[in-house]
Amino acid sequence: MNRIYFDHNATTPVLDEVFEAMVPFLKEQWGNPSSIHWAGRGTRKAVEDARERVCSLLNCAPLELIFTSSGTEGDNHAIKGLAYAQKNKGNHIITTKVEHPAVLSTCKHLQKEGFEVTYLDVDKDGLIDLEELKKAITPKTILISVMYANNETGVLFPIKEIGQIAKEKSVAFHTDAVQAAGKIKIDVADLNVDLMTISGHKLYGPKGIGALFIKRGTRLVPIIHGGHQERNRRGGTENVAGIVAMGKAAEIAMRDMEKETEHLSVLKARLEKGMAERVPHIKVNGHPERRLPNTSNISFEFVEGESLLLNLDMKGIAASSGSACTSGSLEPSHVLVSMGLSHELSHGSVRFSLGKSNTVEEIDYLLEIMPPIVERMRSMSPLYAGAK
Amino acid sequence: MNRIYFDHNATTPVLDEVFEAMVPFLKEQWGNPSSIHWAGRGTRKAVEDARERVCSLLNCAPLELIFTSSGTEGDNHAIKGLAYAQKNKGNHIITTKVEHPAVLSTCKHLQKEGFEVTYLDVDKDGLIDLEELKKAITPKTILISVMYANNETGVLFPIKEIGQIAKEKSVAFHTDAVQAAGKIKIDVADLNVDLMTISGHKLYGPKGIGALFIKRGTRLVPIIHGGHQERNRRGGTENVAGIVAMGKAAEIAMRDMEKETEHLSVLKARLEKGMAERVPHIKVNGHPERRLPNTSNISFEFVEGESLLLNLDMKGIAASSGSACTSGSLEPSHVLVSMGLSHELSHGSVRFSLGKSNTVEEIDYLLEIMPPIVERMRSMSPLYAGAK
Amino acid sequence: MYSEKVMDHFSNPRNVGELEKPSGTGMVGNPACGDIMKLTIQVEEGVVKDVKFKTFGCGAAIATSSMVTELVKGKNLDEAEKISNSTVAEALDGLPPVKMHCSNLAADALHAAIEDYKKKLAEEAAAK
Amino acid sequence: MYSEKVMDHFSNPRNVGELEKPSGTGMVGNPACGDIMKLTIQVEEGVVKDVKFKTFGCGAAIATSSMVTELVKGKNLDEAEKISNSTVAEALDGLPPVKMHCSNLAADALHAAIEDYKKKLAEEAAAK
Ligand SMILES: Cc1ncc(COP(=O)(O)O)c(C=O)c1O
Ligand SMILES: Cc1ncc(COP(=O)(O)O)c(C=O)c1O
Repeated sequence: MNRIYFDHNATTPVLDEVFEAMVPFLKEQWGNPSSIHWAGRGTRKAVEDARERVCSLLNCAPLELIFTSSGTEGDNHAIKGLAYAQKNKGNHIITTKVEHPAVLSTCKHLQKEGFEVTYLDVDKDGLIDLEELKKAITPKTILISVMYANNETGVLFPIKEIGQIAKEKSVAFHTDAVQAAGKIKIDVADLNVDLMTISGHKLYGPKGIGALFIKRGTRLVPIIHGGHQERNRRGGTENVAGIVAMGKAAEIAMRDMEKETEHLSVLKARLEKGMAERVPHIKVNGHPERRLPNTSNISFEFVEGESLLLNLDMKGIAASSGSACTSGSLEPSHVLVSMGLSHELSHGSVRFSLGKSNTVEEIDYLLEIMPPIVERMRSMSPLYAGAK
Repeated sequence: MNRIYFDHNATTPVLDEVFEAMVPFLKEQWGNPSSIHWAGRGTRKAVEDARERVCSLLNCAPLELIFTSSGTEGDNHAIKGLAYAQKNKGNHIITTKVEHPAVLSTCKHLQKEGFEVTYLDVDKDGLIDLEELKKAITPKTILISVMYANNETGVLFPIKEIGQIAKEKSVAFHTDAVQAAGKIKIDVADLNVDLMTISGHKLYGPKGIGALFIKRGTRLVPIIHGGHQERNRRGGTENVAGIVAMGKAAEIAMRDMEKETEHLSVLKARLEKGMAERVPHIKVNGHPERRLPNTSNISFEFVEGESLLLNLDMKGIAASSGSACTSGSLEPSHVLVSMGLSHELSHGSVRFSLGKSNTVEEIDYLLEIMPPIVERMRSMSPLYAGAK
Repeated sequence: MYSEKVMDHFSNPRNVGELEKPSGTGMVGNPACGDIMKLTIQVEEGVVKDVKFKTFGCGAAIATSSMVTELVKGKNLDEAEKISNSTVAEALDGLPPVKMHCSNLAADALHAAIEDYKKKLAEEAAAK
Repeated sequence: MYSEKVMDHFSNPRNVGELEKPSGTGMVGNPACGDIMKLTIQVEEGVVKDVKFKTFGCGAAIATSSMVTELVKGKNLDEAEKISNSTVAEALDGLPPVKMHCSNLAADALHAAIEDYKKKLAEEAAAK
């Protein structure tokens, strides 16, 4: 069976070039970067070279970037680290209702510790109201955390405008750019962002590596205390192979970005147009334009998402319903519910997230098999009868 | 030039078998273990298989083990997680003066937050006094954290006895077993340990992966909040390749342990005996028997450790002075100073930590080149003149 | 994630549909949970002669619905009432832990349908 | 970590030893820091004619000691006093940041030796 992968927002394959780049650091160059002897010297250099590559992707200075073990760790480090560092200044944090669990769970944890958190609503397009954001800021506000691109819908938030507001009010601004990095151009120098989280396995690097941009002068309380690594900002022997891989992945993302954006946009348009033509009663979720080039979140009325996914999987197609990280849960997507979708529509959504290797043929295959699958599942649905 | 690696406590090479085991999870099986489609199913199974392997090494149940990104993260998670979870019960933690920075920095951080920490002294052999430990326990004591094996000297702590004391007093017990795991037999079921940290790159796995044993019923506040991974105990997409590698490394460590212990003990005895015969004014640090089979920490009077290391490095020999993690620092080893060594002797120490691939010939080469190096450096030392 | 039996019932569900003139109808679940099941039964002389289901829900929901229709067909009402959600889950060689609750309500739907049938019987008897 | 120049001076240190009858002796550093330097100088007609060092310390400590002896040889005292720790570090193409402090005190040792020489001169003059 042909295997087609439309779940790049869950994770991406490791590119061959990336794999090749990391192999030497698993085979011959396995030294500890902190060692002063021959075994350590090469790996220290490799780590710093990789750091420069990732910095190029974000346009920041090497001193402003630390490596983490995941996007989730980065989000925790940024949010808790800032909250603890500034707790004497205030205890109020502003975020949105549609953040990734890495941000939401962290904020919920901080609430237990006495921090107050405002979760901004989103409109039907999945966007926040900047006036509401402004109104939410109080003298006690120390941090705004708004994601760059939503993982479920691909909706892009106005990061530059939010940064401007944060700057005017002298509030620190963190953005979870895990889904944006590598997919669209990011320039922290232009954005008034103080903290930005990214993750390796969403940009064709391996799992278990991420990075956090920490603008010069931003003080964070570390969440992993230990040795002097990462200039005392994160203890622990560096994941050298992972870091090198992330550097390579960042370099490739930069190199191929324009071409990829074009490629993905064409595929996505074909998918959405084709689906609308072939399957009645569907709804593409999220703002029509302000979305990542690769993400299509579609609700299929009257049917439940997981059963669609199982049907797709039986035909070799990998997609997801809600975020991969919550797919073990039965809750409807908090993102779609926040956008005002009914529970049925939220449960009936499928996220197609495209990537480098996807082709027009694959999209066409999906468009061919989807109508009968949806039709069959609808014929089994007690909700459908009434609608016909 | 022949390269000889005597720095296995800093990090170990990745074994070929381990590398081979992880390759598929970087090349074909890169799916997210949380995904329900074809791409995710295999990786979920691989993660759980690896977990069982690591559990076999420690003799615990799969539910009792989570994967982390390093030994340092594990130490932070165990200590902060327990402290925060039990802060209503008490605010007192007991540890030792000779812990790794991962434990010491974490404890120092907790002191800033209002926890009280007792740092137990060690004697000249590097061991704590169990009576002192007992006396240090108060009704406010919630955690004892004592390392299994010291990274600098290899000194082995009486974990079973400490666990017994902790159990009698109903205090949680954490042990940093990063240097012990894979080198000596560990059986948590026999030890009364509640929390145990281990790290992949110290047992011939890659950097960036570790594990934490959490005894059934021990509640910790997570340090990385996020998705439902690791049963809500640690968020973040799993480092699948790293986890698989750690599983393989654990399996090999179990398989080869007896043979390795024998091999290393022979080499270590040869090294220490030969060095004593050839170089005057030296001192082997740490308890004569209660030490890891692979670690020899030797002070060379009148000379400074780093300059010895540089000389060894020029001959292709990698060793270290103090711990690799603090080698960027100019402080004398806190471990040796705590054992009562003078500053000169602490600065003049070299740690030879042996491993699988080391040979008798390599030891003999070291024994051949060391005397002239030490002699030359002593001839340059203003401290030596008086001693002759 | 799912057993082979679950996948079999999911891909080839038995007794899909709705009886035209059912003796009883059971509808359980709610959209928030993501599962809604509608079961219609045909009872003759105290025996479940026919049964059909319609389900909005995940793989587990559909498979349990299908399985319960197989289990109940031909059983008398006493036996039918003894079928529980765990009977169904067991017949499917188990369900993932996360699916044990919300999506495992096919037996509830069956019991609701039987109740409905009994209520109708009682009403008919009262009307006579 | 270290520049080639540092490694050169470390592996082939210049002017190691102790002058038998030095005009001045400087000893700086302390064991806690891990660096102790002893510099002996021979001054003739206001010029540093000879100089030797002994150092207990890391690579940087030994290389800076060696470098300062090279820099100072043949210089008059005025010039010698102008040699600073950063002059030495620069002459070695720089030192790792962590080594800039503790291990970079060769110029201090030199200044201590010159001071010692001047003190002796003054004492001799006073004794006359
Ligand atoms: C005793 C001990 N604990 C903790 C650590 C930290 O482990 P990692 O390097 O995996 O963070 C080390 C290694 O440096 C160690 O030797
Ligand atoms: C928006 C967003 N933030 C954070 C994360 C967490 O990243 P990681 O899986 O590397 O922990 C993800 C991915 O799951 C994500 O999509």
